[in-house]
Amino acid sequence: MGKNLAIKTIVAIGIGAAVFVILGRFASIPTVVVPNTNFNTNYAFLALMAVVFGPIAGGLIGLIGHALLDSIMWGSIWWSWVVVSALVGFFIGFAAKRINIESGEFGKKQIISFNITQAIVQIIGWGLIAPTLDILIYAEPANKVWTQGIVAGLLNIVTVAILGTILLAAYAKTRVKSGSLKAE
Amino acid sequence: MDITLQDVEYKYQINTPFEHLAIHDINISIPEGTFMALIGHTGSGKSTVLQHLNALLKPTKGKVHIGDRVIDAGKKEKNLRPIRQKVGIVFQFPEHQLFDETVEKDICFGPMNFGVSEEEAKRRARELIVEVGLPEEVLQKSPFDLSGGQMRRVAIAGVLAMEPEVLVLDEPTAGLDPRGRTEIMDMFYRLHKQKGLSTILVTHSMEDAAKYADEIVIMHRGQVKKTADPRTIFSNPEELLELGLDVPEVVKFQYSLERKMNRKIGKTCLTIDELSMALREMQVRGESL
Amino acid sequence: MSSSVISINNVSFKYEGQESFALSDVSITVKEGEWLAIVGHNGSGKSTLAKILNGLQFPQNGSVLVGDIPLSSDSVWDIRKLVGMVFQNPDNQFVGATVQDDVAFGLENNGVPHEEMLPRVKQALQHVKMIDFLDQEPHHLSGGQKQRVAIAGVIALQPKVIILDEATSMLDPLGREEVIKTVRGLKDEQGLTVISITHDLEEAAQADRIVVMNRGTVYKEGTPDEIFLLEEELIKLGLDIPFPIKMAKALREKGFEVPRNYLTDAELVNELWTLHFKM
Amino acid sequence: MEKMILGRYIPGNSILHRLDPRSKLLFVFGFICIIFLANNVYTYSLLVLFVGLIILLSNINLRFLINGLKPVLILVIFTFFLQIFFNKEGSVIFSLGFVNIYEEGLKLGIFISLRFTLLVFITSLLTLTTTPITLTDGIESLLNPLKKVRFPVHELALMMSISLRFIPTLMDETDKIMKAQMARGVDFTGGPFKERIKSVIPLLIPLFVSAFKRAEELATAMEARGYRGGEGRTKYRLLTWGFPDTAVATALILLAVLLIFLRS
Ligand SMILES: Nc1ncnc2c1ncn2[C@@H]1O[C@H](COP(=O)(O)OP(=O)(O)OP(=O)(O)O)[C@@H](O)[C@H]1O
Ligand SMILES: Nc1ncnc2c1ncn2[C@@H]1O[C@H](COP(=O)(O)OP(=O)(O)OP(=O)(O)O)[C@@H](O)[C@H]1O
Ligand SMILES: [Mg+2]
Ligand SMILES: [Mg+2]
Repeated sequence: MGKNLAIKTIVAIGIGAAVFVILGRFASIPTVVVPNTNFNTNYAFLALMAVVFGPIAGGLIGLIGHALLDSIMWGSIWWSWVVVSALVGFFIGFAAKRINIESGEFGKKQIISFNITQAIVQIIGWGLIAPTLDILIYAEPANKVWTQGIVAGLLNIVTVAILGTILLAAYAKTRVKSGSLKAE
Repeated sequence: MDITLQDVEYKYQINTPFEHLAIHDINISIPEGTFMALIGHTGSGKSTVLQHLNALLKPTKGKVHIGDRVIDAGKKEKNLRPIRQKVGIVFQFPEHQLFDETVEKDICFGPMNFGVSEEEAKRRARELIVEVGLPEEVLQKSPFDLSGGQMRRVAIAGVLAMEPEVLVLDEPTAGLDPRGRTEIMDMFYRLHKQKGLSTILVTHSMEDAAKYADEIVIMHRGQVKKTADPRTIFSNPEELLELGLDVPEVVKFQYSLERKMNRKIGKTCLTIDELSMALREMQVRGESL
Repeated sequence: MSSSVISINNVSFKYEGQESFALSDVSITVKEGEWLAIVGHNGSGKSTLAKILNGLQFPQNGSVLVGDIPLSSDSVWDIRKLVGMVFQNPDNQFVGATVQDDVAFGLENNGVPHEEMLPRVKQALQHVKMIDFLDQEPHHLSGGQKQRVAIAGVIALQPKVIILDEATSMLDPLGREEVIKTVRGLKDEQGLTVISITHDLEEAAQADRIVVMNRGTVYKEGTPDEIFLLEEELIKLGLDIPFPIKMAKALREKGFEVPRNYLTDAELVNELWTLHFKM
Repeated sequence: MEKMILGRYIPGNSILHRLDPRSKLLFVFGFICIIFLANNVYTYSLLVLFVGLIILLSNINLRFLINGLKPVLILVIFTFFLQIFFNKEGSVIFSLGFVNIYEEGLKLGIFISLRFTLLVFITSLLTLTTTPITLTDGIESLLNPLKKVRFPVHELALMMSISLRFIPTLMDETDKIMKAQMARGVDFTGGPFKERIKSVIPLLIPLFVSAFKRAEELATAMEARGYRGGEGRTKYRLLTWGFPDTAVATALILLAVLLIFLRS
């Protein structure tokens, strides 16, 4: 895979990770119901990038973005969740190969397919993998991490379902008429 | 609607190690119907002042009177929407704020946020798209399919659609080609005259400041250095050059001619016509011999 | 000033999926050591031309010769060493984390040995007067400073030609002046050839030669004196004319005798003085 | 919007600051592994002593470190009480009505909270004494052997540095877009949930468009400057492994041996 990464993809991943950090830092919508939980808009962005640039980009944006976000916000990195962000990006990108967003078509079928994918990927990621890693790496108490994982997972699924879908639909529209987003 | 800034100070990131005093002791009064230009070099605090005009920033000291509202340092303000509607801001590179599916929806976004009906908003969009110099067909296109200059016009229409009473412009023509620049500035001037819009323009172009403004405010290191009408401001080129600012080409020309002739032509001329006329008069009076 | 560094012969280019040609049948010769200004309305093909000179796009028809190397996918890396580019947006071309890292980026790409890199980075930064900012991060620099770092990044590679694609259009007047002064200095000291794409007519007036582009073709080519004789024609093309020419025109209308056009204030002032106001 | 401190690096010239990033990274990684060896009073005391010494060497104000601990403090306390209430081994040492606190529970509670705190301290020290870009260099250099299995090490490092480079730029951009939309009547801070979701769209789309455009322009600029992947590239920044770095590695091994010796 080494040499096959085009400059454009490398740059898109770098800048994508930066956007992931900024959204995570400044554009989280707190849920009123459960204190200290957020709708993380950055996962909607991650889903979009994964669909547009593919699984490798999705995985790396999740990995680098989340690791940077952690180290900027807390000074240390919570690896178990970083790994899951990477997996979520990767698998959404992987499954989205069938959506073919570049064709400009993003109708009911694609919306359903996208949302089923993201829901499955995220519930496994946040509900299963993250807690397991937490227990393994940090020796955290089990019942706590499961609840945490499932709440976070559900929130992210909802966020991606609403915002991710809107973003993808908007992106698809720009693909129909002209060749690129660039309008100079 | 009158706007007055009274002893305004603003510190970015106040009470942190990164606290930064951007402007202080600012007193500016903008009576209804004024065309005011704000000049000053990079970092002098122009944009910071602008953002006080519709309460995007609240002063850390002093008061801002906007119509009958008072934004007072330290007091919590609720419901700023009416202010935001009455004072429209066109930011630098406003095309970066476009986001909606079609040009029409994007123009309607502002007014509809302020409770205008969809129908009325669409009517305004149709009217304004022509006003900013684009064909009506553009309304149904995606804003991202337009050229940079066209996007700029759409974004401007989006601000005008809120029907503000005061229009604030932060370098609205940066990056355009000469023709685009003149067209857009002429449009703002027309609106100012026709609708009596108060207009506050931040610009690096001394030509524009001289051509359009009734009053010029010079900012320097976060303070107001001088406030006066264009002729007064530009009749002292040395002072401006000292502040790292320019003067209009005509003024510069007159200045070097005067130095060459070693005498004054009379008043400071702000347009080519004025200057050539003054020179003609001088010649007729036989001062040239 | 005689031999040519770049010659473009009958070049045509069309972007993929686009109907019209962005460039059609363009031929231009750039002489060694000259300052060539390219002007033209938005979308006239200036940036496309610049990209072709640097091998970022390949023409569908025609040929490009840099020095004596014909542009091809094999020679493109050598050509990029000879032809450096500075782009419009200062933020979107700064690659390194600090000033010195950014200047070194081009050297690293070209496999310059470490020991050689250190002096070359320092020298380049000295030339653009940014040596005191070695460890600064880009977001602490002004637009003009970032553009000067970009220029340092280009000259560190010791190119023959530097292309400025509207490199000053996002800067304030002071920043603009800094950048132009820097490039002028480099041109004089090192015999660099400069191709400057610009909307700024005052800047174009200072060039040795001007090429006016219109809808993908070369509309006219000549010295500033020749080009600004076009007056009204230029305005029709969406361009402008420099102040001294406008002033001379107004004076003529008022009945002054101004025999020819001048490109600088000083010349016109002198002329007026000698012809009309000398006592 | 506040400006954030990237990577929370605090400039300084302590021994820790001057160490090669590779030795620091290896140390942190090794420390995370061997911390799990500790399981009694002796081993934990040893660790506390060791970390205390490092903090002294770093010349970093303790306040910064404690600040770094704040976000995870709730977690630490929570873990502590969980252990206390749910671990029912050993003898009861304390009884509060119907809640009994057992010896083992208290011990484990203290140990685990301690482990947590030490981990946070050590990782914080790394980011506090190393600039993000040096850290990136270190990671690239450490991962270098992976190039043999065609893992894109250089590309990964490049992505990280582009990311770090663009965070401040994009943050300013976010601020500008938010202000522009606020001027058009968007309220980002309050309102019911549905409104808030709706309010993010006018922020997200322009941000995405801009990121996309930047990516395109940056890629073009990099290509114009002769970038063609990691092959044949030389490096401007060289890392030098010195005596102190070897000393750090030795200290870590010594610590591991001592821990194995002292653990029960
Ligand atoms: N978000 C911010 N955080 C901290 N400091 C800021 C911020 N925005 C501006 N400043 C600082 O405040 C001062 C005034 O900035 P301002 O943007 O008002 O200047 P300006 O006159 O508009 O400049 P320009 O001509 O470059 O637009 C500058 O020193 C600037 O660095
Ligand atoms: N990446 C692209 N894909 C498709 N068409 C493009 C692309 N870039 C430019 N064009 C088209 O090619 C033509 C020439 O564009 P170019 O950017 O060279 O003009 P320019 O003279 O540099 O304009 P400006 O003054 O706005 O920078 C235009 O019609 C433009 O729409
Ligand atoms: Mg400003
Ligand atoms: Mg261009």
